[in-house]
Amino acid sequence: MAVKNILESVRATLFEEMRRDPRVMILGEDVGRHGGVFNATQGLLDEFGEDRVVDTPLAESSIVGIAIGAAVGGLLPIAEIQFADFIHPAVDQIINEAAKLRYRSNNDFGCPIVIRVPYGGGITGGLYHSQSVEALFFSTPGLKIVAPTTPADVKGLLRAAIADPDPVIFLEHKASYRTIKGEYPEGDYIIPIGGADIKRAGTDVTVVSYGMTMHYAWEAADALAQEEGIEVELIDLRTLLPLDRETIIESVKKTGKLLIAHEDNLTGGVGAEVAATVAEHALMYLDAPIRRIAAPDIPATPYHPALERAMLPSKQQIKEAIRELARY
Amino acid sequence: MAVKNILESVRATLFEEMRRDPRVMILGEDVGRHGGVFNATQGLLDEFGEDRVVDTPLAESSIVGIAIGAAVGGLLPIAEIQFADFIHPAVDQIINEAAKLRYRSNNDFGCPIVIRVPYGGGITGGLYHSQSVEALFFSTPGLKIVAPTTPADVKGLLRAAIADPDPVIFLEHKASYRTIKGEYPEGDYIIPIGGADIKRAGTDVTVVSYGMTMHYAWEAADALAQEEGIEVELIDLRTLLPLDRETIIESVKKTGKLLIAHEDNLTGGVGAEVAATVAEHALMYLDAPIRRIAAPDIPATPYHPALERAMLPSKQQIKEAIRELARY
Amino acid sequence: MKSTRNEPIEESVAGSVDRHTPLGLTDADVLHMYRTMLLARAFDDRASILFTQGKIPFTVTGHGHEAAQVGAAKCLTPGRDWVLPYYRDIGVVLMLGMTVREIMLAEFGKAADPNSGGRQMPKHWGCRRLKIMSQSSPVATQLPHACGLAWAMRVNKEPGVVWVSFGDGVASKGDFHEGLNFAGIHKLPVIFFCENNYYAISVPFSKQSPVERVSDRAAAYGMPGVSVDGNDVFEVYQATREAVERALAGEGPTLIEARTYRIVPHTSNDDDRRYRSRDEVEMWKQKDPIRRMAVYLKGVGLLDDEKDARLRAEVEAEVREAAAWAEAQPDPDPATVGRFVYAEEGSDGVGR
Amino acid sequence: MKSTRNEPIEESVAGSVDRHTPLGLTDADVLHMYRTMLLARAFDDRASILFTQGKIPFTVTGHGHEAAQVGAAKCLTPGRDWVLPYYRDIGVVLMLGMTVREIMLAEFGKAADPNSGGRQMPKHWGCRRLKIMSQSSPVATQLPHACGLAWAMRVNKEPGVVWVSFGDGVASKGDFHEGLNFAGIHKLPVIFFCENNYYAISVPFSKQSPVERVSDRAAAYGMPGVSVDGNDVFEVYQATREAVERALAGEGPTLIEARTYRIVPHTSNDDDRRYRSRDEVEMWKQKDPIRRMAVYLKGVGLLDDEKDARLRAEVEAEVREAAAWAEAQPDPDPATVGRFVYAEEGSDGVGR
Ligand SMILES: Cc1ncc(C[n+]2csc(CCOP(=O)(O)OP(=O)(O)O)c2C)c(N)n1
Ligand SMILES: Cc1ncc(C[n+]2csc(CCOP(=O)(O)OP(=O)(O)O)c2C)c(N)n1
Ligand SMILES: [Mg+2]
Ligand SMILES: [Mg+2]
Repeated sequence: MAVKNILESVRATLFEEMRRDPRVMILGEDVGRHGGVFNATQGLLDEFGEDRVVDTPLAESSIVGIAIGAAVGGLLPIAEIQFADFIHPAVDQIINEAAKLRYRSNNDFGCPIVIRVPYGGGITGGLYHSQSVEALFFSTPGLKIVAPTTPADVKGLLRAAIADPDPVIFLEHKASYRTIKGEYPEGDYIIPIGGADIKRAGTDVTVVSYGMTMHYAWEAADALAQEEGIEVELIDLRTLLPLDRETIIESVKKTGKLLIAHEDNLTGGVGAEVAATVAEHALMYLDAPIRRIAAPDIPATPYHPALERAMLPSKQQIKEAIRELARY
Repeated sequence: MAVKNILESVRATLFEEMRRDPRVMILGEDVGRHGGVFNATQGLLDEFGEDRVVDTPLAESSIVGIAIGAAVGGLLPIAEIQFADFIHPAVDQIINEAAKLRYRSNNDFGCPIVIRVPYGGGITGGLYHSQSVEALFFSTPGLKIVAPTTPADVKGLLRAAIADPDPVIFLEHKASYRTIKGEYPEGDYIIPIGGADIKRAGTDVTVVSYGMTMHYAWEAADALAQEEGIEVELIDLRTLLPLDRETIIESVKKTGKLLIAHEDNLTGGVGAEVAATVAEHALMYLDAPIRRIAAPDIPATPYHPALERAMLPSKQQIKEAIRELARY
Repeated sequence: MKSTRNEPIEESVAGSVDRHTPLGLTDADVLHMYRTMLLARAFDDRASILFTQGKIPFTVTGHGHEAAQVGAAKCLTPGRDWVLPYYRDIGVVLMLGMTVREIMLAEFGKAADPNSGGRQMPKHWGCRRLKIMSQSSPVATQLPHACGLAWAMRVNKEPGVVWVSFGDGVASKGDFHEGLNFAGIHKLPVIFFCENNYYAISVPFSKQSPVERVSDRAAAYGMPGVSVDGNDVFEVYQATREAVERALAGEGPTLIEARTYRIVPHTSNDDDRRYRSRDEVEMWKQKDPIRRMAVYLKGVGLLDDEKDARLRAEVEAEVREAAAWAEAQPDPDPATVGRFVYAEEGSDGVGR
Repeated sequence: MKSTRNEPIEESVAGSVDRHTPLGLTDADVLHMYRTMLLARAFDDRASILFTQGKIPFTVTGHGHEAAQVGAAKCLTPGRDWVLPYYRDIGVVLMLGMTVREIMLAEFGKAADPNSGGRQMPKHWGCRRLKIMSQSSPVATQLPHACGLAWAMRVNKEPGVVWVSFGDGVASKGDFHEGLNFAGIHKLPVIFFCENNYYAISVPFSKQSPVERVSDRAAAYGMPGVSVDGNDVFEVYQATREAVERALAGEGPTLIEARTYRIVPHTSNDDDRRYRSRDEVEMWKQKDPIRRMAVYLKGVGLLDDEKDARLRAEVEAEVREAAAWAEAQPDPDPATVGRFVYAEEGSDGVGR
């Protein structure tokens, strides 16, 4: 198997899918001639031409709106929003249109679009090139939200997203693009949307995470196992919506301890729903209060690295929280 | 004291505030000559003129954007979004601009705007005239979200919102406009933003709610006290953001049982954060699993009354859940 | 193409000059168009009565827009063209082949309503069979959809045009700009059809637009803009046909403004006395497009009072029958409220 | 006002005709403008070096836009007018009175950066003292803000104009449309200043716009639109001054397009060889507005090589000194990361 980083996995999967199915198209800012500001679409224009790789004007609402129309017209559009921070002008098209099209038409129309969204901090991007936007869409039935963390998950879930008959927001953590490497499965590898992945089995503490934070949690868990014999069960949500409640509940029933860690800010984050789910369906199995680690409730990651570090959840924080839970 | 309904309270407060402070202005669709599609601004244009009561074009992003600029220019704008369902085009201006202006400028600029938003179902408004949008903004530090339920709370909190140096989303439940009546306090009555209100003290079960659902919970609680001697402590959140975590935690420490009820759909709703807060900070006081009653995870309230009823949380549901918790 | 305000009926349609034959319209065509206008009006009158009777919770109608709608829709080819009509466009969907019974089902929000199965307000059109894309309430969002549909048709080498309509209020919105801009850049076969009735609910056109005509905005998007008397079915037909021909010839989009008037309140919830004078409304009632069409047809000998009365009785009966029938149809089953949030297993998958 | 593409330098500024005096600009004015252009350029050159040295994580510069910026800003009155400059506009903020040291603090994201205290990327301007409204990264949002500021000035009977700038890419966005529309309807004293450098990152103007000039869009908003050679400081000055005069006279907004070129990559993260030819960039380097201004000043006898060298050495020294100074200033205190999400107790309350 080839080893690729996250970015290479995105790009390779796009190539494969566009070769496989002529209905797949890409649209967004700088996705064509430039190949995308992160290079995720490099080479696609040359191979697939201007009909299928569209450099749009700087106008996010229409990028998603055009994708919706093209999907109804029979194509399988993948819209790129250059940075998650710029998805807000498209919220109406995403929430009121894409997510409601099937429901409002009583299944007469569907909306098979994928919206690729580079997100997250840790790249000195400041307030507007670092945001986590999953909470913004997490309360939207009709949408699916996917946030893969490994190159294999990227391939499997991007293929599933493209094949999905409903709109999927595909979150790519920018800090992982070049730092996270792993095996890139060949061929028809696909991962169904909707299932969390147990990245590490364990009996002492359940840790639920996703995105870059999942990698920090993974490192923390491995270190704690080696250094202190604490066995963490690490659940990578991978799909945020629909949430795989069963896997979480089953794990907590086993461990009795729950830590949720994500980079998005605390209040109203995905972690709240995970905690609520357990407090409803596995409360009597809990041996300790649920813990959440998240960014503080500030508008976004500030620019200066000293401020950015103070804001983002760290491996160290996660390690300490796990340790406290294990000892509780 | 005069008795007013919710709508009359909104209107009367707007009159008082505009008389009191010449900086207060109103802008939005149909707010002037028409007086608003719900009549909330009727008469204002006549008294305060076109400088202060502005019929805008049909363009929500600019309604909020203009309000932001006017606020920086020294006015105190109240923007009306005609229905919550149409706030989505303004999400960029609200989340990326209004909510971040103070933080990004390191306190050099503030954004004292109020966004009045009629929301909620139960008025046969169908998918796009019934939405609850609080979850959409609930993960946005820098914003405040207020959702008063009684005419007195409306006055007190609308005055506080106008006086607030930061952007406030002021949610008015449409189904309450004419159905909920109560005393309208004269004079300088004001309620600080950020505090929940214990609408009913009790020892058996804590019920946390807001909006129309709070009224159903109130009726359910009164009925249960009378019929079955179950004493509910009913917390009306009133302010959703910042969330008054202390009041919730204190109450649960006393009752050991928690039900959260809201009309917004379950996943990612305000109720998730309330549940998570208790699971973190009062877990060991809980004598029963936390319960949530919310709309099912569907895109919004369908139009036909039979479907709408099937979707909205009811007094009966709340009553049963309280009873089950009390007996747990 | 005239771009002035509508003239009084007498001047513009009196006399007996045949205007339809030169446009390629047969006598049968214009009679069918007239009948469809009558049907739309009769339907909307009935809907208003059903609302007053408390039989339906809400309605929105196209009173006054019938010529604009029927004239434009006559240029479309059902099954070939994608159509994105807005909530006033009963005349459009009737021309495309949606039946009175079907529309009446939506009015009652019945389970069998083909538009939404009772999930959306009435007149929120959508019907795959007729290539009517499902419409929401938030306005202007459909303009970028029209561009996406046109892109797909181009890529898939499918013939046809995309026709999308909207009110004057919509010309203020960001999505209007973004949609027309994209269509202009790529010369997409889209016809942007604005039914300018001079009000967005209560806000008069002068408070929405710094320019006199919606069509004045077309130049900003490198496309032709035409304003027509929207109460004159032939002016609308001619402008739309030219736009369809341009689109089919690969010459790109057109913005058409049909200047008309809503002679009733905005919806069943509205009271228009708050924001406009009775004189103004009366003045426009004199220009009622249905009256104008009748005067024309009589002038050219295609209609007489007796035939007119028969037609009106016919459509009235059709509408009454449909209302009674629809009222008796099953309501949506509350148990279905959770269905089709996502595609269901075993449904026909992608694209549906 | 010419509206053609920029001419080669030789034709447009050679000779020794005095162009500034007739415009009411003194010799001191034009020398100050030239010095500010040099300062902006020197600053941006230094910022690029600091990035290459790894001393700052990112930079974005105004290389090539200096004439447009300085010519426009010369028409503004600091403290009276509200200004909403975009990330390339170092020339504008220098003219308004932001100091090189202050800007350098932002480049390093230092605690004392007056724009954001190191919270935003550099060049994201904001300074209440200078009436520069805080700017974000999402583009176009500032256009409605400009309208709101103008509304407040009108209501409060404060004299002055609102000047808001943006790139050609922004003309595609919904907020551009909504902002210009509102300003047009109410004849607000706003100057919309577009620095058209023919690219939105890599997307060429032809893929963003169906019309040749951004100013072609002004008519849709009932306002004058002018295109000027953005590399000619006097053309920009004249057009802006006229717009300011119109605005002050209550005649409403103007859309100005200054046609220029970014002679460097989009930002320090960009590689422009991916999307444009070296020939094209070279061609535009020949039209460098600073060279053109120098040629002009020499032509009219206000500058010679020696004085030019002295000025350049001066600004270079100023920029170097500021960089060294700023680098040594305190970083933001991590403990402050949670401050000013909301107004703090005891702060000066509403409006701040
Ligand atoms: C985005 C959005 N904002 C507000 C509304 C509420 N609303 C419904 S119709 C309407 C006026 C539309 O006017 P116009 O476009 O002129 O169409 P008309 O009804 O006059 O035919 C408004 C404001 C809406 N549907 N969508
Ligand atoms: C809403 C939004 N989408 C995308 C971006 C990313 N982005 C930053 S600058 C830019 C191009 C801007 O081009 P233009 O307006 O022409 O200004 P220029 O940089 O050429 O001066 C883009 C796409 C953004 N900042 N905001
Ligand atoms: Mg209208
Ligand atoms: Mg540009």
